[in-house]
Amino acid sequence: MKIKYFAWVAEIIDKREEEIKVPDHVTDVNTLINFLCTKDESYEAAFANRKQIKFAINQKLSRSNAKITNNDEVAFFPPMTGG
Amino acid sequence: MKIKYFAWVAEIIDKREEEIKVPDHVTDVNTLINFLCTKDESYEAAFANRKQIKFAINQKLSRSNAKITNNDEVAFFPPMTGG
Amino acid sequence: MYIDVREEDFHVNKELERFENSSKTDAAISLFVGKVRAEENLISLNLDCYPDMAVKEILNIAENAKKKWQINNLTVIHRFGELLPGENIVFVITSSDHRTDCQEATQYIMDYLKNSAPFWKKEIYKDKSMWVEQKVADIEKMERWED
Amino acid sequence: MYIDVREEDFHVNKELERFENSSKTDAAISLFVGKVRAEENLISLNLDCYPDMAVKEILNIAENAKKKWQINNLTVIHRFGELLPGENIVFVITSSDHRTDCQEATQYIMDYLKNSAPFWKKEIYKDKSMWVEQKVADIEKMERWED
Repeated sequence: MKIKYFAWVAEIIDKREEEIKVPDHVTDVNTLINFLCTKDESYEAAFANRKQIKFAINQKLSRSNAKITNNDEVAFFPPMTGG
Repeated sequence: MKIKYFAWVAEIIDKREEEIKVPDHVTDVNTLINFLCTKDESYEAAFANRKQIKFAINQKLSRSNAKITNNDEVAFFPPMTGG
Repeated sequence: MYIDVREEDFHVNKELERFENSSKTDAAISLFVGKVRAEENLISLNLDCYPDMAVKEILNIAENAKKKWQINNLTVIHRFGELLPGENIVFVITSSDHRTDCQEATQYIMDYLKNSAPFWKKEIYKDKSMWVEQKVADIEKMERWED
Repeated sequence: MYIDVREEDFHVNKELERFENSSKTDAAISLFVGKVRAEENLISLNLDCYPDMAVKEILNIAENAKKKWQINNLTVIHRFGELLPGENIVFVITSSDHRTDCQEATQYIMDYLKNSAPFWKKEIYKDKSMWVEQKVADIEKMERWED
Protein backbone atom coordinates (compact mmCIF):
# COMPACT_ATOMS: atom_id res chain seq x y z
CA MET A 1 0.00 0.00 0.00
CA LYS A 2 1.30 3.41 -0.97
CA ILE A 3 0.68 5.96 1.79
CA LYS A 4 1.13 9.71 1.33
CA TYR A 5 1.22 12.48 3.92
CA PHE A 6 0.80 16.21 3.39
CA ALA A 7 1.21 19.51 5.23
CA TRP A 8 1.71 19.23 9.00
CA VAL A 9 0.84 15.51 8.93
CA ALA A 10 3.93 14.96 6.75
CA GLU A 11 6.01 17.23 9.02
CA ILE A 12 5.10 15.34 12.20
CA ILE A 13 5.61 11.89 10.67
CA ASP A 14 8.65 13.29 8.85
CA LYS A 15 7.74 11.44 5.66
CA ARG A 16 5.86 12.44 2.54
CA GLU A 17 5.35 8.94 1.23
CA GLU A 18 5.95 5.31 2.11
CA GLU A 19 5.20 1.85 0.74
CA ILE A 20 3.82 -0.53 3.41
CA LYS A 21 2.50 -4.05 3.25
CA VAL A 22 -0.41 -3.97 5.70
CA PRO A 23 -1.64 -7.07 7.59
CA ASP A 24 -5.01 -8.66 6.81
CA HIS A 25 -6.85 -7.03 9.69
CA VAL A 26 -6.30 -3.62 8.11
CA THR A 27 -9.42 -3.31 5.96
CA ASP A 28 -10.34 0.38 6.17
CA VAL A 29 -8.82 3.75 7.06
CA ASN A 30 -9.69 3.41 10.75
CA THR A 31 -7.81 0.14 11.11
CA LEU A 32 -4.94 1.51 9.00
CA ILE A 33 -4.51 4.45 11.39
CA ASN A 34 -4.55 2.09 14.37
CA PHE A 35 -1.91 -0.05 12.67
CA LEU A 36 0.33 2.94 11.84
CA CYS A 37 0.09 4.19 15.43
CA THR A 38 1.64 0.93 16.68
CA LYS A 39 4.70 1.53 14.48
CA ASP A 40 6.05 4.77 15.87
CA GLU A 41 5.21 7.61 18.27
CA SER A 42 5.28 10.15 15.44
CA TYR A 43 2.17 8.52 13.92
CA GLU A 44 0.42 8.66 17.27
CA ALA A 45 1.26 12.37 17.46
CA ALA A 46 0.05 13.05 13.92
CA PHE A 47 -3.20 11.15 14.40
CA ALA A 48 -3.81 12.31 17.99
CA ASN A 49 -6.83 14.34 16.97
CA ARG A 50 -8.43 12.29 14.23
CA LYS A 51 -11.11 14.88 13.58
CA GLN A 52 -8.44 17.15 12.14
CA ILE A 53 -7.27 14.53 9.65
CA LYS A 54 -8.82 13.98 6.25
CA PHE A 55 -7.95 11.10 3.93
CA ALA A 56 -8.19 10.13 0.32
CA ILE A 57 -8.27 6.66 -1.21
CA ASN A 58 -6.87 6.62 -4.73
CA GLN A 59 -6.97 10.43 -4.89
CA LYS A 60 -10.56 10.66 -3.78
CA LEU A 61 -11.77 12.03 -0.44
CA SER A 62 -13.22 9.06 1.50
CA ARG A 63 -14.96 8.06 4.69
CA SER A 64 -12.99 6.30 7.42
CA ASN A 65 -14.87 3.04 6.98
CA ALA A 66 -14.28 2.82 3.22
CA LYS A 67 -12.55 -0.47 2.35
CA ILE A 68 -8.87 -0.48 1.36
CA THR A 69 -6.43 -3.11 0.09
CA ASN A 70 -2.65 -3.28 -0.44
CA ASN A 71 -3.18 -2.09 -4.03
CA ASP A 72 -4.64 1.26 -2.97
CA GLU A 73 -2.99 4.64 -2.55
CA VAL A 74 -4.06 6.24 0.72
CA ALA A 75 -3.31 9.84 1.69
CA PHE A 76 -3.59 11.68 5.03
CA PHE A 77 -3.76 15.46 5.37
CA PRO A 78 -5.33 18.34 7.29
CA PRO A 79 -8.36 20.29 6.02
CA MET A 80 -7.50 21.98 2.70
CA THR A 81 -6.54 25.62 2.39
CA GLY A 82 -6.09 26.21 -1.32
CA GLY A 83 -7.31 28.94 -3.64
CA MET B 1 -33.21 75.17 -21.47
CA LYS B 2 -31.18 72.45 -23.15
CA ILE B 3 -33.28 69.34 -23.74
CA LYS B 4 -31.81 65.98 -24.82
CA TYR B 5 -33.55 62.86 -26.10
CA PHE B 6 -32.18 59.35 -26.34
CA ALA B 7 -33.00 55.95 -27.84
CA TRP B 8 -36.57 55.58 -29.17
CA VAL B 9 -37.61 58.89 -27.57
CA ALA B 10 -35.09 60.62 -29.86
CA GLU B 11 -36.28 58.55 -32.83
CA ILE B 12 -39.95 59.48 -32.36
CA ILE B 13 -39.26 63.18 -31.77
CA ASP B 14 -36.62 62.99 -34.52
CA LYS B 15 -34.22 65.14 -32.50
CA ARG B 16 -31.37 64.36 -30.16
CA GLU B 17 -31.12 67.80 -28.64
CA GLU B 18 -32.75 71.21 -28.70
CA GLU B 19 -32.46 74.56 -26.96
CA ILE B 20 -35.85 75.94 -25.82
CA LYS B 21 -36.85 78.97 -23.82
CA VAL B 22 -39.70 77.67 -21.67
CA PRO B 23 -42.49 79.92 -20.30
CA ASP B 24 -42.79 80.74 -16.60
CA HIS B 25 -45.47 78.16 -15.89
CA VAL B 26 -42.99 75.37 -16.71
CA THR B 27 -41.47 74.72 -13.30
CA ASP B 28 -40.90 70.97 -13.22
CA VAL B 29 -40.60 67.96 -15.56
CA ASN B 30 -44.37 67.34 -15.56
CA THR B 31 -45.19 70.84 -16.77
CA LEU B 32 -42.28 70.68 -19.26
CA ILE B 33 -43.74 67.52 -20.84
CA ASN B 34 -47.18 69.16 -21.05
CA PHE B 35 -45.60 72.19 -22.72
CA LEU B 36 -43.64 70.09 -25.23
CA CYS B 37 -46.78 68.12 -26.14
CA THR B 38 -48.50 71.35 -27.25
CA LYS B 39 -45.67 71.99 -29.74
CA ASP B 40 -45.93 68.99 -32.02
CA GLU B 41 -47.64 65.61 -32.37
CA SER B 42 -44.30 63.79 -32.26
CA TYR B 43 -43.85 64.84 -28.62
CA GLU B 44 -47.32 63.59 -27.80
CA ALA B 45 -46.41 60.26 -29.39
CA ALA B 46 -43.11 60.03 -27.50
CA PHE B 47 -44.66 60.91 -24.15
CA ALA B 48 -47.88 58.92 -24.69
CA ASN B 49 -46.96 56.45 -21.99
CA ARG B 50 -45.19 58.54 -19.40
CA LYS B 51 -44.41 55.54 -17.21
CA GLN B 52 -41.96 54.36 -19.87
CA ILE B 53 -40.05 57.63 -19.85
CA LYS B 54 -37.24 58.45 -17.44
CA PHE B 55 -35.64 61.85 -17.13
CA ALA B 56 -32.48 63.43 -15.82
CA ILE B 57 -31.92 67.01 -14.69
CA ASN B 58 -28.33 68.13 -15.15
CA GLN B 59 -27.23 64.53 -15.80
CA LYS B 60 -28.90 63.18 -12.70
CA LEU B 61 -31.94 60.89 -12.62
CA SER B 62 -34.79 62.95 -11.13
CA ARG B 63 -38.40 62.81 -10.04
CA SER B 64 -41.06 64.43 -12.21
CA ASN B 65 -41.83 67.14 -9.64
CA ALA B 66 -38.20 68.27 -9.25
CA LYS B 67 -37.87 71.99 -10.03
CA ILE B 68 -36.25 73.11 -13.29
CA THR B 69 -35.26 76.48 -14.77
CA ASN B 70 -34.11 77.69 -18.19
CA ASN B 71 -30.50 77.15 -17.08
CA ASP B 72 -30.93 73.40 -16.63
CA GLU B 73 -30.17 70.52 -18.96
CA VAL B 74 -33.08 68.08 -19.05
CA ALA B 75 -32.93 64.67 -20.73
CA PHE B 76 -35.70 62.20 -21.63
CA PHE B 77 -35.11 58.51 -22.32
CA PRO B 78 -36.49 54.98 -21.88
CA PRO B 79 -35.34 52.62 -19.08
CA MET B 80 -31.62 51.92 -19.44
CA THR B 81 -30.21 48.76 -21.02
CA GLY B 82 -26.43 49.07 -20.67
CA GLY B 83 -23.77 46.64 -19.50
CA MET C 1 -10.01 54.53 -10.11
CA TYR C 2 -10.34 54.85 -13.87
CA ILE C 3 -13.65 55.30 -15.71
CA ASP C 4 -13.90 55.59 -19.47
CA VAL C 5 -17.00 55.94 -21.67
CA ARG C 6 -15.97 55.80 -25.30
CA GLU C 7 -16.68 54.69 -28.84
CA GLU C 8 -13.28 53.15 -29.69
CA ASP C 9 -12.61 49.51 -28.91
CA PHE C 10 -10.22 48.54 -26.11
CA HIS C 11 -7.80 45.65 -25.70
CA VAL C 12 -8.81 43.47 -22.79
CA ASN C 13 -5.21 42.36 -22.30
CA LYS C 14 -3.74 45.83 -22.31
CA GLU C 15 -6.36 47.13 -19.90
CA LEU C 16 -5.75 44.19 -17.58
CA GLU C 17 -2.00 44.77 -17.75
CA ARG C 18 -2.41 48.48 -17.04
CA PHE C 19 -4.66 47.65 -14.08
CA GLU C 20 -2.27 45.05 -12.68
CA ASN C 21 0.64 47.49 -12.91
CA SER C 22 -1.24 49.93 -10.72
CA SER C 23 -2.44 47.25 -8.25
CA LYS C 24 0.72 45.28 -7.63
CA THR C 25 0.12 44.57 -3.96
CA ASP C 26 -3.52 43.47 -4.28
CA ALA C 27 -4.10 39.78 -3.60
CA ALA C 28 -7.43 39.39 -5.41
CA ILE C 29 -8.56 40.62 -8.82
CA SER C 30 -11.98 40.11 -10.37
CA LEU C 31 -12.59 40.94 -14.02
CA PHE C 32 -15.74 40.87 -16.12
CA VAL C 33 -15.80 41.41 -19.88
CA GLY C 34 -19.08 41.73 -21.80
CA LYS C 35 -19.18 41.44 -25.59
CA VAL C 36 -21.80 41.60 -28.32
CA ARG C 37 -23.44 38.18 -28.57
CA ALA C 38 -23.17 36.65 -32.02
CA GLU C 39 -26.93 36.13 -32.52
CA GLU C 40 -28.08 34.74 -35.83
CA ASN C 41 -28.62 37.49 -38.44
CA LEU C 42 -27.43 40.18 -36.05
CA ILE C 43 -25.62 42.86 -38.04
CA SER C 44 -24.74 45.20 -35.19
CA LEU C 45 -25.63 46.37 -31.71
CA ASN C 46 -26.09 50.13 -31.64
CA LEU C 47 -25.55 51.58 -28.20
CA ASP C 48 -27.02 55.01 -27.65
CA CYS C 49 -25.42 56.85 -24.75
CA TYR C 50 -25.64 60.07 -22.73
CA PRO C 51 -21.89 60.37 -22.14
CA ASP C 52 -21.80 63.20 -19.57
CA MET C 53 -24.35 61.46 -17.42
CA ALA C 54 -22.79 58.02 -18.00
CA VAL C 55 -19.46 59.09 -16.54
CA LYS C 56 -21.18 60.62 -13.49
CA GLU C 57 -23.44 57.61 -12.97
CA ILE C 58 -20.61 55.06 -13.28
CA LEU C 59 -18.58 57.11 -10.82
CA ASN C 60 -21.57 57.02 -8.49
CA ILE C 61 -21.93 53.23 -8.87
CA ALA C 62 -18.19 52.81 -8.23
CA GLU C 63 -18.30 54.98 -5.11
CA ASN C 64 -21.22 52.96 -3.78
CA ALA C 65 -19.32 49.72 -4.43
CA LYS C 66 -16.35 51.13 -2.52
CA LYS C 67 -18.64 51.87 0.43
CA LYS C 68 -19.98 48.30 0.49
CA TRP C 69 -16.70 46.43 -0.04
CA GLN C 70 -13.00 46.89 0.66
CA ILE C 71 -11.83 47.76 -2.86
CA ASN C 72 -8.30 48.96 -3.59
CA ASN C 73 -8.52 49.70 -7.28
CA LEU C 74 -11.19 49.76 -9.95
CA THR C 75 -11.57 50.32 -13.69
CA VAL C 76 -14.77 50.54 -15.73
CA ILE C 77 -14.76 50.97 -19.51
CA HIS C 78 -18.07 51.13 -21.37
CA ARG C 79 -18.36 51.60 -25.12
CA PHE C 80 -21.17 53.11 -27.18
CA GLY C 81 -21.87 53.51 -30.89
CA GLU C 82 -22.17 50.81 -33.53
CA LEU C 83 -20.67 47.54 -32.23
CA LEU C 84 -20.28 44.38 -34.28
CA PRO C 85 -20.96 40.83 -33.03
CA GLY C 86 -18.03 39.64 -30.89
CA GLU C 87 -16.82 43.17 -30.14
CA ASN C 88 -16.19 44.34 -26.58
CA ILE C 89 -18.93 46.32 -24.82
CA VAL C 90 -17.89 46.59 -21.20
CA PHE C 91 -14.84 45.92 -19.00
CA VAL C 92 -15.10 45.95 -15.19
CA ILE C 93 -12.16 45.09 -12.95
CA THR C 94 -11.73 45.48 -9.20
CA SER C 95 -9.02 44.46 -6.76
CA SER C 96 -9.07 43.83 -3.02
CA ASP C 97 -7.22 42.07 -0.23
CA HIS C 98 -9.75 39.22 -0.02
CA ARG C 99 -11.53 37.52 -2.88
CA THR C 100 -15.16 38.06 -1.87
CA ASP C 101 -14.84 41.86 -1.91
CA CYS C 102 -13.71 42.16 -5.50
CA GLN C 103 -15.96 39.37 -6.80
CA GLU C 104 -19.11 40.87 -5.30
CA ALA C 105 -18.11 44.43 -6.24
CA THR C 106 -17.64 43.43 -9.89
CA GLN C 107 -21.07 41.77 -9.92
CA TYR C 108 -22.64 44.78 -8.22
CA ILE C 109 -21.12 47.20 -10.73
CA MET C 110 -22.35 45.08 -13.66
CA ASP C 111 -25.85 44.82 -12.17
CA TYR C 112 -26.06 48.61 -11.85
CA LEU C 113 -24.49 49.32 -15.25
CA LYS C 114 -27.29 47.25 -16.80
CA ASN C 115 -30.15 49.27 -15.32
CA SER C 116 -28.94 52.62 -14.07
CA ALA C 117 -26.21 53.82 -16.44
CA PRO C 118 -27.59 55.81 -19.43
CA PHE C 119 -26.99 53.36 -22.28
CA TRP C 120 -29.63 51.98 -24.61
CA LYS C 121 -29.12 48.97 -26.86
CA LYS C 122 -30.69 48.62 -30.29
CA GLU C 123 -30.28 45.32 -32.10
CA ILE C 124 -29.93 45.65 -35.87
CA TYR C 125 -30.87 42.43 -37.68
CA LYS C 126 -30.87 41.77 -41.41
CA ASP C 127 -34.64 42.17 -41.64
CA LYS C 128 -35.61 44.21 -38.57
CA SER C 129 -34.28 46.29 -35.70
CA MET C 130 -35.47 46.70 -32.15
CA TRP C 131 -34.66 48.51 -28.94
CA VAL C 132 -33.74 46.08 -26.15
CA GLU C 133 -36.20 46.26 -23.27
CA GLN C 134 -35.18 46.39 -19.63
CA LYS C 135 -35.68 42.96 -18.04
CA VAL C 136 -37.39 42.37 -14.70
CA ALA C 137 -34.73 39.74 -13.90
CA ASP C 138 -32.01 42.37 -14.36
CA ILE C 139 -33.78 44.79 -12.04
CA GLU C 140 -34.13 42.05 -9.43
CA LYS C 141 -30.39 41.32 -9.67
CA MET C 142 -29.72 44.99 -9.00
CA GLU C 143 -32.18 45.21 -6.14
CA ARG C 144 -30.67 42.25 -4.27
CA TRP C 145 -27.81 44.60 -3.26
CA GLU C 146 -30.06 47.15 -1.58
CA ASP C 147 -29.63 47.34 2.18
CA MET D 1 -11.67 23.06 -20.60
CA TYR D 2 -8.07 23.44 -19.42
CA ILE D 3 -6.83 22.55 -15.94
CA ASP D 4 -3.24 22.97 -14.84
CA VAL D 5 -1.64 22.30 -11.45
CA ARG D 6 1.96 23.44 -11.53
CA GLU D 7 4.92 25.05 -9.78
CA GLU D 8 5.96 27.52 -12.48
CA ASP D 9 4.43 30.97 -12.58
CA PHE D 10 1.96 31.94 -15.31
CA HIS D 11 1.31 35.21 -17.12
CA VAL D 12 -2.22 36.40 -16.41
CA ASN D 13 -2.29 38.28 -19.73
CA LYS D 14 -1.12 35.37 -21.82
CA GLU D 15 -3.57 32.99 -20.18
CA LEU D 16 -6.41 35.44 -20.73
CA GLU D 17 -5.39 35.87 -24.36
CA ARG D 18 -5.21 32.12 -24.88
CA PHE D 19 -8.64 31.74 -23.31
CA GLU D 20 -10.18 34.53 -25.38
CA ASN D 21 -8.79 33.00 -28.56
CA SER D 22 -10.60 29.77 -27.81
CA SER D 23 -13.86 31.51 -26.72
CA LYS D 24 -14.34 34.02 -29.49
CA THR D 25 -18.13 33.81 -29.64
CA ASP D 26 -18.77 34.01 -25.89
CA ALA D 27 -20.46 37.21 -24.78
CA ALA D 28 -19.48 37.08 -21.10
CA ILE D 29 -16.14 36.34 -19.44
CA SER D 30 -15.45 36.26 -15.72
CA LEU D 31 -11.87 36.05 -14.42
CA PHE D 32 -10.50 35.75 -10.91
CA VAL D 33 -6.80 35.99 -10.05
CA GLY D 34 -5.51 35.24 -6.57
CA LYS D 35 -2.01 36.26 -5.48
CA VAL D 36 0.14 35.99 -2.38
CA ARG D 37 -0.81 38.87 -0.06
CA ALA D 38 2.14 41.09 0.83
CA GLU D 39 1.77 40.72 4.60
CA GLU D 40 4.33 42.41 6.80
CA ASN D 41 7.41 40.22 7.38
CA LEU D 42 6.06 37.49 5.12
CA ILE D 43 8.96 35.81 3.34
CA SER D 44 7.02 33.24 1.35
CA LEU D 45 3.85 31.21 1.11
CA ASN D 46 4.66 27.53 0.77
CA LEU D 47 1.87 25.60 -0.87
CA ASP D 48 1.93 21.88 -0.31
CA CYS D 49 -0.06 19.94 -2.90
CA TYR D 50 -1.21 16.43 -3.82
CA PRO D 51 -0.99 16.99 -7.59
CA ASP D 52 -2.68 13.80 -8.87
CA MET D 53 -5.66 14.38 -6.61
CA ALA D 54 -5.69 18.14 -7.25
CA VAL D 55 -6.18 17.67 -10.99
CA LYS D 56 -8.99 15.17 -10.38
CA GLU D 57 -10.67 17.34 -7.77
CA ILE D 58 -10.50 20.53 -9.85
CA LEU D 59 -11.93 18.60 -12.79
CA ASN D 60 -14.72 17.47 -10.50
CA ILE D 61 -15.40 21.04 -9.30
CA ALA D 62 -15.40 22.26 -12.90
CA GLU D 63 -17.83 19.54 -13.99
CA ASN D 64 -20.16 20.45 -11.14
CA ALA D 65 -20.01 24.12 -12.13
CA LYS D 66 -20.91 23.16 -15.70
CA LYS D 67 -23.95 21.28 -14.39
CA LYS D 68 -25.16 24.30 -12.40
CA TRP D 69 -24.51 27.02 -15.01
CA GLN D 70 -24.39 27.36 -18.78
CA ILE D 71 -20.60 27.54 -19.22
CA ASN D 72 -18.95 27.45 -22.63
CA ASN D 73 -15.28 27.44 -21.69
CA LEU D 74 -13.25 27.24 -18.52
CA THR D 75 -9.62 27.38 -17.38
CA VAL D 76 -8.23 26.77 -13.89
CA ILE D 77 -4.53 27.14 -13.09
CA HIS D 78 -3.35 26.53 -9.52
CA ARG D 79 0.28 26.78 -8.44
CA PHE D 80 2.09 25.04 -5.60
CA GLY D 81 5.59 25.24 -4.11
CA GLU D 82 7.36 28.26 -2.64
CA LEU D 83 5.58 31.46 -3.71
CA LEU D 84 6.80 34.97 -2.94
CA PRO D 85 4.57 37.91 -1.90
CA GLY D 86 2.79 39.33 -4.94
CA GLU D 87 3.20 36.15 -7.00
CA ASN D 88 0.23 34.48 -8.67
CA ILE D 89 -1.44 31.55 -6.91
CA VAL D 90 -4.62 30.83 -8.82
CA PHE D 91 -6.31 31.79 -12.10
CA VAL D 92 -9.96 30.92 -12.77
CA ILE D 93 -11.75 32.02 -15.92
CA THR D 94 -15.14 31.00 -17.33
CA SER D 95 -17.21 32.16 -20.27
CA SER D 96 -20.91 31.99 -21.00
CA ASP D 97 -23.67 33.56 -23.08
CA HIS D 98 -25.07 35.57 -20.15
CA ARG D 99 -23.13 37.32 -17.41
CA THR D 100 -24.62 35.69 -14.34
CA ASP D 101 -23.56 32.19 -15.39
CA CYS D 102 -19.86 32.92 -15.66
CA GLN D 103 -19.76 35.24 -12.65
CA GLU D 104 -21.40 32.72 -10.33
CA ALA D 105 -19.41 29.80 -11.77
CA THR D 106 -16.11 31.59 -11.14
CA GLN D 107 -17.15 32.32 -7.54
CA TYR D 108 -18.28 28.71 -7.07
CA ILE D 109 -15.01 27.32 -8.39
CA MET D 110 -12.99 29.60 -6.09
CA ASP D 111 -15.13 28.66 -3.08
CA TYR D 112 -14.52 24.97 -3.72
CA LEU D 113 -10.82 25.38 -4.54
CA LYS D 114 -10.39 26.95 -1.08
CA ASN D 115 -11.82 24.03 0.84
CA SER D 116 -11.92 20.90 -1.25
CA ALA D 117 -8.86 20.93 -3.51
CA PRO D 118 -5.78 19.31 -1.90
CA PHE D 119 -3.58 22.35 -1.30
CA TRP D 120 -2.21 23.46 2.05
CA LYS D 121 -0.73 26.89 2.72
CA LYS D 122 2.14 27.53 5.10
CA GLU D 123 3.10 31.11 5.83
CA ILE D 124 6.82 31.64 6.34
CA TYR D 125 7.54 34.82 8.31
CA LYS D 126 10.91 36.21 9.37
CA ASP D 127 10.51 34.93 12.91
CA LYS D 128 7.94 32.14 12.66
CA SER D 129 6.01 29.91 10.30
CA MET D 130 2.50 28.50 10.49
CA TRP D 131 0.08 26.35 8.56
CA VAL D 132 -3.00 28.30 7.52
CA GLU D 133 -6.16 26.92 9.13
CA GLN D 134 -9.39 26.34 7.26
CA LYS D 135 -11.86 29.13 8.06
CA VAL D 136 -15.51 28.57 9.00
CA ALA D 137 -16.44 31.58 6.82
CA ASP D 138 -14.83 29.88 3.81
CA ILE D 139 -16.74 26.67 4.42
CA GLU D 140 -19.97 28.64 4.68
CA LYS D 141 -19.24 30.33 1.35
CA MET D 142 -18.81 26.90 -0.20
CA GLU D 143 -21.94 25.47 1.39
CA ARG D 144 -24.20 28.27 0.11
CA TRP D 145 -24.02 26.59 -3.32
CA GLU D 146 -25.37 23.27 -2.11
CA ASP D 147 -28.81 22.43 -3.46
